[in-house]
Amino acid sequence: MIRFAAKRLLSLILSLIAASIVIFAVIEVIPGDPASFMLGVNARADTLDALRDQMGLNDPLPLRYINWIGGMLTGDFGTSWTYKTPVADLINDRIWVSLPLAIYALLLSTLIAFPAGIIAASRRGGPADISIMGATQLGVAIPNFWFAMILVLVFAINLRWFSAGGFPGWDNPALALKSLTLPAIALALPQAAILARVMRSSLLDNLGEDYIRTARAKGLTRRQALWRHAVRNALIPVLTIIGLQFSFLLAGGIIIEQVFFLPGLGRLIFQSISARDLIVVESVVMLLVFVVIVVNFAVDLAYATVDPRLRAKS
Amino acid sequence: QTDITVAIQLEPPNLDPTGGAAQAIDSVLYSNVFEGLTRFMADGSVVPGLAASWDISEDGLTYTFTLQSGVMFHDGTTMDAEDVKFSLDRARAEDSTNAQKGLFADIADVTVIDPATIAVTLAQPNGSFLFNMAWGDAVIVAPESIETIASNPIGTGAFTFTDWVQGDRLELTRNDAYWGDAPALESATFRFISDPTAAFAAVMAEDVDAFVGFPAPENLPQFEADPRFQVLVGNTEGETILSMNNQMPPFDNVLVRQAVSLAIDRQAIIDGAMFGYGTPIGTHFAPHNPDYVDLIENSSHNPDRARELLAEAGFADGFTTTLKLPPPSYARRGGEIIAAQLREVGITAEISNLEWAQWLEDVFKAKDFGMSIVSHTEPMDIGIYANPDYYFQYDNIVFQAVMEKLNTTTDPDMRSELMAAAQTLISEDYVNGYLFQLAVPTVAKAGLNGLWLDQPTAAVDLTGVSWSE
Amino acid sequence: MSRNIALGGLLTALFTALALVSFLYTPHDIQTLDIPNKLQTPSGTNWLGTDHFGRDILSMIMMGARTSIAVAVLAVGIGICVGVPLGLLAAARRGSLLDEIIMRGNDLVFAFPSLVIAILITAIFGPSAINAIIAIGIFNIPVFARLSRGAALPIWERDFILAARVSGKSSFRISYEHILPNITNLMIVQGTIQFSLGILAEAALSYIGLGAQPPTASWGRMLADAQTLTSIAPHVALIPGLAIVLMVLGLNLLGDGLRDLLDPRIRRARA
Amino acid sequence: MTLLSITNLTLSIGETEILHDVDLSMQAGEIAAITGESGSGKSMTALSVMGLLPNRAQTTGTITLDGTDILQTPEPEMCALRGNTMGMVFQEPMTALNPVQTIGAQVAETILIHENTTKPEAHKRAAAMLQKVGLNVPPTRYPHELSGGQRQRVVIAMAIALRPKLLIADEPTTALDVTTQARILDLLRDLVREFGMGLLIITHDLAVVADIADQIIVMQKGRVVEAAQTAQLLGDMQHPYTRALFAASRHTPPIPDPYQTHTKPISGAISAKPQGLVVENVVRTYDLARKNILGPRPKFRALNDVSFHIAKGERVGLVGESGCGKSTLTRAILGLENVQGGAITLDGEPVFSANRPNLDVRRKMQVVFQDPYGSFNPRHTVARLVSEPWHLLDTPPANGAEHIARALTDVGLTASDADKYIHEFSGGQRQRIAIARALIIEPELIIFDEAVSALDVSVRAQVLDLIADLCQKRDLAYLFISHDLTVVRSVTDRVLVMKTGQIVEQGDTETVFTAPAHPYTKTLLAAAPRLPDLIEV
Ligand SMILES: Nc1ncnc2c1ncn2[C@@H]1O[C@H](COP(=O)(O)OP(=O)(O)OP(=O)(O)O)[C@@H](O)[C@H]1O
Ligand SMILES: Nc1ncnc2c1ncn2[C@@H]1O[C@H](COP(=O)(O)OP(=O)(O)OP(=O)(O)O)[C@@H](O)[C@H]1O
Ligand SMILES: [Mg+2]
Ligand SMILES: [Mg+2]
Repeated sequence: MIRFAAKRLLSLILSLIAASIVIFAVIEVIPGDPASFMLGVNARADTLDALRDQMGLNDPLPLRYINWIGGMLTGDFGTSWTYKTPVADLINDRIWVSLPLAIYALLLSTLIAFPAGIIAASRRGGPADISIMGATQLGVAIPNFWFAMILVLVFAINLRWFSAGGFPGWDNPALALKSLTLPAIALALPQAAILARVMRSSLLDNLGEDYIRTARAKGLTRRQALWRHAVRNALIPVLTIIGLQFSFLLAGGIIIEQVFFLPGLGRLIFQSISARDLIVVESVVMLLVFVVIVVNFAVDLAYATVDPRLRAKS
Repeated sequence: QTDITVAIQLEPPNLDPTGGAAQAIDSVLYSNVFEGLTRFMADGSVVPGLAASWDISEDGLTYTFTLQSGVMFHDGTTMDAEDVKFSLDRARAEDSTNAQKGLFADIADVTVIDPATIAVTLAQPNGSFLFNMAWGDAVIVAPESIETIASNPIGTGAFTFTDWVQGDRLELTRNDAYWGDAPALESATFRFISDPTAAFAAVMAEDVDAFVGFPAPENLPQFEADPRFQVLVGNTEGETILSMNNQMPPFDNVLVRQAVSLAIDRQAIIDGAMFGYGTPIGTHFAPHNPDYVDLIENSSHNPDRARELLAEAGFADGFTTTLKLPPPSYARRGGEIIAAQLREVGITAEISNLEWAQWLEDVFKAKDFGMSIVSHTEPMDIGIYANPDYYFQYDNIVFQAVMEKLNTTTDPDMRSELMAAAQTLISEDYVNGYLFQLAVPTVAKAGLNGLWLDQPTAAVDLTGVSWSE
Repeated sequence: MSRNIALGGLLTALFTALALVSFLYTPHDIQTLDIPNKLQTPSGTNWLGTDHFGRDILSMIMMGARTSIAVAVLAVGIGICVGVPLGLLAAARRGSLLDEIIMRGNDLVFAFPSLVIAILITAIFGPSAINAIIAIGIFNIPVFARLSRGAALPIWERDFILAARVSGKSSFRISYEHILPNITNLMIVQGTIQFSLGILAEAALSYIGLGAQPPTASWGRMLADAQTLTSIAPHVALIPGLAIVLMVLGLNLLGDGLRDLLDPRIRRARA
Repeated sequence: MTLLSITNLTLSIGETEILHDVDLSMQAGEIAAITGESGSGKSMTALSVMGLLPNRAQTTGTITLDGTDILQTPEPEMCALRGNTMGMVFQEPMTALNPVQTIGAQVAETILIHENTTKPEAHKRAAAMLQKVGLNVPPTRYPHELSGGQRQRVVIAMAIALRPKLLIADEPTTALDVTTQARILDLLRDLVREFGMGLLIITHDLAVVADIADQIIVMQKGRVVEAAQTAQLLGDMQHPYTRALFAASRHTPPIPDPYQTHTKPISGAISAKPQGLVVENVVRTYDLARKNILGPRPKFRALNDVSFHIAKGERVGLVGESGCGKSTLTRAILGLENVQGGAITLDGEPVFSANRPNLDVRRKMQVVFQDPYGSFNPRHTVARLVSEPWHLLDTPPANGAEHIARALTDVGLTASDADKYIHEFSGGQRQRIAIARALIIEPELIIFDEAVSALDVSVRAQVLDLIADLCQKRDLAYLFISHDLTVVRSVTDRVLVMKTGQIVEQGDTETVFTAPAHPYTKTLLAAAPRLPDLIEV
């Protein structure tokens, strides 16, 4: 197990290095001069150059890469070119919107998907299965931004149960959660649909396995065999999807954060891209990639805990 | 109720009005947190600010300001002539990053006479010096707080800055030590909502008390019909133009520019892009300005004539060019409409939508464009036509001479005449397609008083805002 | 099962037909604007009403179908044309350094948040349908590479591959002659699914203004243009939204149906 | 006392009737064996007793187990019976266990489900039961850490943990080695005697049946065609199908005598180049995963100093247990993989040279694989499949269709089969096609790698006859690999015995079989079940 973890850790670090090089290389390609953006339409050339120097834009590339990585390792993500505040502070502010939102949405999606998938699989072909599968087809097909628009229209504008957007901060947790509810639903439903489908098909795969027949021959009821044997084994692929979804939810909220004007990471990155605030883009993308890679690592470890075969394979 | 939540579209990238160009900085901080020697009023007039009064020397070169007494910065330090000198010198310094350095270009010297008096000497007479000093870029800052001004603005205004949650909101509280009349509001929150749908939802759900510069004109009739809300549609200094690259063929040919101007139907653009909000213009000048000359007739819609002109210019079969559009909806929607109208006369305009950063890079700096649409929101900015390096690259010695003259003229009648001449020149040269004066719709809850109707400068001045009982 | 194919095929065929017909005929010209006639509700002349520029929504939907389908097909095409050969190569050289590099490369692409990268790409190279295709296509590559490698590996273990090797065929020839035909079903099924994801992705990119540029019609941009009009003219926002949902639904049903039809053993998890 | 009685059991799934009027009865303490060819309904009968039929199954008739009418018993009570009164062991030990639970927990589950005991208590009893079935590994192991035979013991422990009255075993040893099979069968027999339970064993291996069963039940196409006490049935078979089945099992193909065939075995230095296949001191190692990240990769020797030769026209058998390296050897001979030591030559030419297979040599060799389903690309026509080895020739023969037709008729198919696809053929026909493919370039040497192991007895007999027939007609040398000693004995002149990568004994087939020299050969022969010599029918 430790060897397995160590091996995965090594590949994690290699991935991170590769990713950071790719990110840095891509970001350097972006045309557009942050200095001229910051100073605006009527800025003069000498002013621009002064600012560029001040921002370190005139340094050679490798030096800039090393500075960037070195800074990140010590928690210094640099200073935002537009906000002029430390990027670390920006990320710290935003992550407290995006992270709870992602967790909230993931919880919702899991809470919906698990029962739905299990019911559908255990009543395969029945009316419950058919209607759940129909609902998931719709869930997958509806663009989440459109769904978000409809949610706002119904629950914020017409019924006025929720605010239309924005985030009041964590001073009042109940209020904060309330303001994250509509976005979480908009994010969660399509994910829940996908998850329910994966859960169902994974369960069906496992229900068709020989060891389920063995369990039944031992005297387990259908339900016992489902819960004690199939569900746990079915969780393995479901875990991957949950891992992927978490990363997606953390970053993929961009459009949803836009619709609900939430000050989250997604909107930060969107604004930073339009503002050519490359240092923020770099850092946030790196952070997201870091999260994805670490989540994958965690999923791998979780796999190995759930499935002893993987531990042995390494 | 003594608090207010005001939404605006754009978030300031930082909070230093003397170091950044973004209008949003002024929207939030102008007059609320920072003040200058003079200031704009809601009607665009320039009145005393931190300077209680001033004397102008005979030759028009020396301005001696007497400062308000008892003015303190929010950090408790006093505001005196040294601070004014610091601010002006900093703005005009060699390495200054002030976005409007030109405002200070004529200043030759700043001398502190005593803590309450300061003299500013100009290199040449400048008719708009007091006007210039009212700009947000010319506010008075203190050397003690200048290091952190971008994130912690310390000014002299009626509100102090308390908190900024980047990407979401900025909070102000009343400054109890304010030197002037105390504002009615105790606290104010600015929220930044750029997405039109979100803006509509936020107002409808009453998440915000007012939205200044509401981005979706199509929703205004609904608010007007709703007794919960009031809608104020004011003027801005924003001349929205279809800019053309005057150095790039075929736009270097005045016939082509005229053809383009005649091919476009302003009213359709105002109706289609702005849902009827906006005043048509025929030159680069704000219609509400007393010196405005109505020159719309020069470029009234006439596609047949436009085709003739094109043929005359040697483009009987039309031509293909680019139309690069920045993000605001007037540009994006207007661009689609203009492209369709130009197609009618045989011109193919290939649209590309750009983010502001890209627009600045491609269009403004590199001048790599055929046409673009943008609103020029700086007050009284016809002077840009005198700069041949300005992005649309209009180079006319006659016009430049007129502007030169205007800058050194202080006699009001003479100035009016010169300004009329300037307006006519650029109108008849069809430098750009002049579309409309941008309207700023403000949607507010009924019962809210004192918001500015017009936008002589980008500012959401809350000092006079109050709730009726 | 066949119900899935029937309904999915019908919807897909409907939108494909709309897209194809739009080359020859649309009820109205969407190039010319008729602003006084804007935001009309459905009527005899404009079956689905008009948008904020007075354009015929049905014609816009037809032209939009063309864009959506073209973008999605090309993006999936990129994914297949690059991903499948990569996957087959990795499978043919399984266990080698090359395999490792290809698979780690895939993982790396997967680690990037796709929407963010798509935004970044369009931000770098300017928004356009072509760049949207590239942005979506890039993320299709690892999907097909991984899938085809995964599907090819067990086939490599089959005896008929050994028989082909005994006949002296090279691993490239075997990949092309034996492996590829045996994974096409799977690729078709996955292709349908990626196709539907491509439609959604195009809509999302266009919705934030980074997809096809005007005057090219696009469902996502129709939605974006209409979103402030939901309370004035709901049909303007509803119709493109429904078009997206129905097209994606159709493709997914078709994909599911094909999966059941072509290979009941594939019950690959959908992500 | 009658333990189990099935009367008039008819079973249909959907529209198809699968079992027709099945009658069967067995006593407590008795071992009854159901046999019959694949698809005859053996498993369905067993599953009916367990009440574990597929969802759409419809049954009529009665099944009485120890006085309980199974078909009338509601599901909850069936659950109480399963594992408690009756237990079942399935064929595939590799997949029958939940991979993510320890073996101890899985055995304990049987106890916990039915009895009101504490967990530790159940685990203690489970451990004891694992001991009982002769499994000497800790109960905390996971299934993947065990060999096939060990896993089958776990499954048995699970099934008998509560000492059921009836144990059903569906092909419990088919997936196992002969030696392991013998041990498992011994175990089952001992348990039956000890616990006094009834054992219903399903197997298509008649030797096993004859060896273990008290009563034999023969099924064909969903019917019981014959059922009798073993001695009685072996002595006097009533039904022609039964007779055919036993005849096929004991079938010896008419292989011509080696010294009557066309070529003589090589005699040392007649020619400068050695003729035929020569395998000299071959070593094949596999790299295993690193034990620690920076350490060297450990090696596994799958072939260890293997030497033998096959002369032209010689028919050599290779026997050995699963995993001993037979397939590895096949791949090495075919030059599909390089070897780490030694040399393999055919007619003096190396099979693998300069990092690539030597195609000139390959032209003289072909192979027939075990799996008649997996050896063909399902998307190609038979003509294309059969002609695939022509890829080895510089120019395919001009009259290709004729060659293909001849190859097909040679193996007993018709020329018109060339346009069909592989799914249109039965398992036996597929194996004929495989042989046709091997013959099409007229190789000197054919390798049969478990080529008949997957076939039903009757089909196997036909394929063996075909091989014998081809030997009559051609100058054919082959290496016949199988774990089935009887078959090897019947078709080879010389035999090699392989154990963990080494040839432990080789010699004349009859000599090795009658007087084995190596202890391992002896064990192997002892373990192989043999059909008793019967009165000729
Ligand atoms: N789930 C099912 N649905 C429909 N038909 C089935 C199903 N399972 C088995 N059958 C059919 O029932 C018949 C009997 O199958 P069964 O598994 O009992 O054969 P068997 O004698 O055990 O064969 P083998 O020796 O190959 O295991 C076969 O024709 C098979 O095709
Ligand atoms: N690619 C490989 N890497 C590592 N070990 C391998 C590999 N292939 C085979 N082995 C090991 O080599 C040994 C011989 O394998 P081989 O497949 O030749 O056995 P076999 O005698 O053909 O068995 P069977 O009768 O089951 O087909 C086995 O222990 C197997 O686990
Ligand atoms: Mg202006
Ligand atoms: Mg069976």
